[in-house]
Amino acid sequence: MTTINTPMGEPTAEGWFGSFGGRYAPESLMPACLELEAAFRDAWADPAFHAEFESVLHHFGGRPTPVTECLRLSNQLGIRLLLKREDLAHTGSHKINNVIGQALLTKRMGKTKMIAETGAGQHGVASATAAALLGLECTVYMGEVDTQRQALNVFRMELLGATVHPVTSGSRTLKDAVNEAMRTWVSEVHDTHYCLGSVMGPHPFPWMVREFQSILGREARGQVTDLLGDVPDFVVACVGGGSNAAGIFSGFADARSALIGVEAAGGAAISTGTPGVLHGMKSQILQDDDGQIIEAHSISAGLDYPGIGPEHAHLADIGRATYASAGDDEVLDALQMLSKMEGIIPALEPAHALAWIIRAAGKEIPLGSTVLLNMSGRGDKDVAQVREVLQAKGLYR
Amino acid sequence: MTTINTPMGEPTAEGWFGSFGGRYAPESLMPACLELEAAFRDAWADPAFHAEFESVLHHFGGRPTPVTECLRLSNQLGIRLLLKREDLAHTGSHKINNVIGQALLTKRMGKTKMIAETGAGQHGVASATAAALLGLECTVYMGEVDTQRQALNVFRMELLGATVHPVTSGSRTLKDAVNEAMRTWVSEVHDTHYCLGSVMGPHPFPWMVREFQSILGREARGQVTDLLGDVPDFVVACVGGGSNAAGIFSGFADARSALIGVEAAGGAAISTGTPGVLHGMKSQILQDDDGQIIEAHSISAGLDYPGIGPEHAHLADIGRATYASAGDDEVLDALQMLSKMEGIIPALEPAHALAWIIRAAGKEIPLGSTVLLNMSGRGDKDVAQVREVLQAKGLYR
Amino acid sequence: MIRPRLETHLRAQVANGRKLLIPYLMAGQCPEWLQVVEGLAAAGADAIEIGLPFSDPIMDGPVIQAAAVSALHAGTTPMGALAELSALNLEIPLVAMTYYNVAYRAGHERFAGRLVEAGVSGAILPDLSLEELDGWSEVALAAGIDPVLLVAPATGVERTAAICQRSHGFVYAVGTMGVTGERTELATSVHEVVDKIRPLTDLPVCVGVGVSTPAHAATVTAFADGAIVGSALVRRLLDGGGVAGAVEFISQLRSAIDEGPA
Amino acid sequence: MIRPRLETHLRAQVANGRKLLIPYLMAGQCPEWLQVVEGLAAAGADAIEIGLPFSDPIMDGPVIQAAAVSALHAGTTPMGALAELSALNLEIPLVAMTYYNVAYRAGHERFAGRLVEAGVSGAILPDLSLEELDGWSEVALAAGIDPVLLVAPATGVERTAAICQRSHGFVYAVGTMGVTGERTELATSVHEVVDKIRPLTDLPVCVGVGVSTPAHAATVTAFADGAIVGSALVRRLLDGGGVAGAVEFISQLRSAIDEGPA
Ligand SMILES: Cc1ncc(COP(=O)(O)O)c(C=O)c1O
Ligand SMILES: Cc1ncc(COP(=O)(O)O)c(C=O)c1O
Repeated sequence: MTTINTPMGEPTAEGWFGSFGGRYAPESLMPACLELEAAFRDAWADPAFHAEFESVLHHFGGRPTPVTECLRLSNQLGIRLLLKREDLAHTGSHKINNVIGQALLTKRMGKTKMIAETGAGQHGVASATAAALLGLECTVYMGEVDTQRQALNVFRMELLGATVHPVTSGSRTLKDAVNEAMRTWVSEVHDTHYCLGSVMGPHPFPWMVREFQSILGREARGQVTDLLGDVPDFVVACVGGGSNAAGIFSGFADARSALIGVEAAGGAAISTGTPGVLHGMKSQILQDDDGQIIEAHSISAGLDYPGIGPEHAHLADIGRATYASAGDDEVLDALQMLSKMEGIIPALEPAHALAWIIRAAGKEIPLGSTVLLNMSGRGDKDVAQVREVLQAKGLYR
Repeated sequence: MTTINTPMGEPTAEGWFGSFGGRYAPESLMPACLELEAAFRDAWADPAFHAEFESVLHHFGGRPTPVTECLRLSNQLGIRLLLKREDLAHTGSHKINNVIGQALLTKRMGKTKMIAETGAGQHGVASATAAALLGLECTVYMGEVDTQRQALNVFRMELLGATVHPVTSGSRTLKDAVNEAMRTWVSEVHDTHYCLGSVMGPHPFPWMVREFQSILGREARGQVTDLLGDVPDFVVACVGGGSNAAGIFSGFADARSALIGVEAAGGAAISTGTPGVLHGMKSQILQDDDGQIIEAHSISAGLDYPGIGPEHAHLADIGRATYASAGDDEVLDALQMLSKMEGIIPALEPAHALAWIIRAAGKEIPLGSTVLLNMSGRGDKDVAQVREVLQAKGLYR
Repeated sequence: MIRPRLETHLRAQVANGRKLLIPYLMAGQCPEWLQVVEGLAAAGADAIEIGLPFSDPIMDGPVIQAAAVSALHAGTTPMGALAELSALNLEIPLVAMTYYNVAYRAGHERFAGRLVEAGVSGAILPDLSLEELDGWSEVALAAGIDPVLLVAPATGVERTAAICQRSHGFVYAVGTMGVTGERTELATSVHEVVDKIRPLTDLPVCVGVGVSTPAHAATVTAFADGAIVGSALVRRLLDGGGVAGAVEFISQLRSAIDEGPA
Repeated sequence: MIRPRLETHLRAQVANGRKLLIPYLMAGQCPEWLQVVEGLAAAGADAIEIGLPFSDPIMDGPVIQAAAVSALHAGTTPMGALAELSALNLEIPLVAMTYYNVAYRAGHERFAGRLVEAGVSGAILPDLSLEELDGWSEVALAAGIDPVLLVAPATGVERTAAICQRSHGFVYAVGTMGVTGERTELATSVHEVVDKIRPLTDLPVCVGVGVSTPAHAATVTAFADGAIVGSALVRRLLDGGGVAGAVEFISQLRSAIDEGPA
């Protein structure tokens, strides 16, 4: 394993970001991983593919998403806060960027089916959407517990023509949905692409997903520079698997901006995890002394993941990015604050990043700093849950 | 009343579109209507106001929204179908265009409060959003029946800092919410602007709301012309009060495009209404022989309105636009079809327009025609209801 | 059945130094509404406003809304109510109060005709603004109906003048910025709105909206020509007060007005 | 406690013309699992695969997943299970099968040491690909552990050669594209995958995944050197078959293999 030099450049040929990454996949999947890598390299070197990818994201996905300056909240926090508005992308989050890329690649590889895992349903809905657009068959694996908690998202995926497969193994949540999707991929790999939802899994997934998400970082770099005449002092994003963070970080990795990833306190793989191998990658993982994986727990289903993309483990290692965490209560407060002061109801995931900003303003973030927050998704998917939580706390009637 | 000549030009000084429109408001409100008209004329002639309006809609609202070509559905229908994607605008529909305009005007008039009516909650959420952004106090009037049916939207508005006032008079739905908002406006008019949600109400509302919505028509004209090298043969939009239709029609009124408004079969003011006066305007209204207003009934709360904006009544009169209607069942089919074939879950409202297109393709719409549909909003707000309806029909488990 | 014409009658009363009391009730709001009208006339009303129920009364608060709902549920129609009124023997004029759509839908001529047949000689259409008055005003006057217009606290002076010019019967001074309904206190705006109107017309000026108690009525008639009492009466009727309750209330109002403010 | 080393033993058996039978069970899946191991050894197994439970077994179907859950719930740990194994007296080699994180988290040296202490002489880590083998492979071999690698139906010829080169003990021919689990029919790919491997190695070639019945075992051992039977045995144990049931099943498999295909 050779260490790569450019922060957020290409991983090594074997998929390593420093000492993280790799390809820990059953042999039945290895040919598919190699085929995918070759197909992605080929596509990503092909201007026609880029053109199609960007055109679909523009005409169908609503890109570029704007950058919004939060005047009232900035004033209150004593910083200058900008939001990259992935909540305005089609299907309501940055997930669409990745699935459009992978769906186009699926077609290019001559495959007719896609499978995907999902937790709360965001990546599942995005995958079903891309599949509908391109006429691919789509099956989404979702923990049975999540299919019950998110019955409406199940219906949404079904409306989009996907089959939702409830996963009854393990904790019946996201981690198990990934397991089950991988198992299925093993038997259907000849005509099926596994559309992984974040910068995780075996090489080339962490790299490929980051590349598909880097469009948002490139856009943001240009937009913020136009607005500020400079890069921001801080670039902040929530981290579940780490795809939205990787996307926005990649636009500023070569700049002076501090990069901050914010995990859920109950799923903080960087600060409380140890190196391990899960779902095809070596990274920081929540695990016990025997190497058994520990379940993550967060108010936000999208951050409820015991691992983190290998590139983030590497960025933490080399100190190019810093990882913090936020707890459920401050996240709820942040969500309410942004809603009331700026008219934007954030998803619970980016509300973690905002909670950190609110806590750090005037401390880790010096007053007067410019801060770019990746608003990775909209809160509509979460309002029912937030209402229940506030009701349970006696904070809502 | 003088008849205006340019289709979709300014109404007369007294707010007439042909024989529809006017100002049928209690004297307590007339000074406010006159003040509003003056303020709007002044603002609309001020390049700085336009610049701010457009800047907020760009940076905050996500404009311009794209035009998406529906390849698979076009193929099936034998036409070329384009969608203007207002579903991608912030808060999920075209309603944001109007509320940003009115909220900016509220500030310009030195008022600190906004009231709004809402049916399903779309205009209420948009109003609460604009108020939060600009630091205005906001109260939303919503029929009690609707607050129960749409409890999540009530919560969403409250998250955004608005007060939701359940209306217990009359049928306790949209029509009564308008009544109640008007009644409140009568007592609070000194510091309060009534942010009406569609091209209805007394002059200058129908004209002003159309002007604020015309941004989508202008955008669409440019985008479609770029794509087709020509204007579309048909421009189709759903019509509740008629604001999204007015917005898109205004971009093509001077072109050869046929303009088609599609009402809900149970609220088809043009085809089954008669001239009448309601909510401050003369227009086509559903009423009985005594002039009592008849309640509209539609699967879509946003089209559940017994009137229609006066300009539409006029466009129908002079034959510049044609109005059709669609029934609940074909609307459900259309919603499912677009979801499965194009990866876009439409709101129930624009699904009416799509249902008509599906029915008319190859008949009123000759094969090979180019058709622009205003996708006025996203279906997320409707999926719970659609699921229940399909369940009740035994079409979903 | 010929009754005195609204404006003629009110001017005469005012000329006689009498302060006017104009109660309002909703046609059909209770089964005995016609007897109530007779009772009010006998108990000292100078004119009576008859509400014709409309489904969407945007100038009305909860009490009059409830009366409209009750009347409509009972099958009352504006035209039916007018037909019933024609049977009454009254010495005072009647004023119809409803929303413009009722008149528009019926057709101006037909509506005016029905009013005349009912012995009604004035009409208040609160959502028919000065701007939209043409058409109805001419037809009404030609038929012998006085179109009564409203001036609000927010109405500017020029506009007040224009409204006064086109009002007939009396000028309806809206006492407070708000919809119909009882208030515990009289609004401070009452005095201002009457002062604004006075120099601009020689028509009687009557104050309505928010005049709820005998004391209120006494206060306003100290500077205005008359008091219009709606919700307070309508509520008593909705609460089952019946003819007796209405008559008792109107008598209290009458005495208070005649005695003047305390 | 010295047991025969995996590769030495299997090569010797094959050289003797014996077809290999390698049953799999999950450590800790039932209380009597150690007795089952002894019983299988006595009833004709040539080696035994011992699954060490892992929380996220992505190559396993529902039956072996359930066994892992059951073992973990019973408090089984990979290291604890190995310690228990060391007490057994067996004449055949043992092969550990688990996922790479168990070895990685323990540390390669420590993990290999524990295997050796447990008398285990082979290790199958199905998610440790050829690409990531460096590090573990050397440590294992140095400790006396044969790292057994897998070849799948989808594996190309060149890659198969590379895998065979680095496999020890035997080459694990994955009989079908899919996870572990019983199948009613043997996959057609079984023959092809063995044919692909054969010319590239002189190691024994054993077929696993989807070999579920005595007839399957007889069929595959007609062209492969051995059959690996996992889920079919694990299910019998989960169903409460106990030592007797396991021994009976293994005896049936043994006879079928020895008699050859019908
Ligand atoms: C809105 C949103 N943000 C963030 C995430 C976390 O994923 P990632 O860390 O890959 O961006 C999710 C996952 O569902 C999400 O829906
Ligand atoms: C998505 C959507 N489209 C259309 C409408 C109807 O309003 P209008 O006819 O004013 O566009 C609504 C109203 O709520 C809506 O939410």
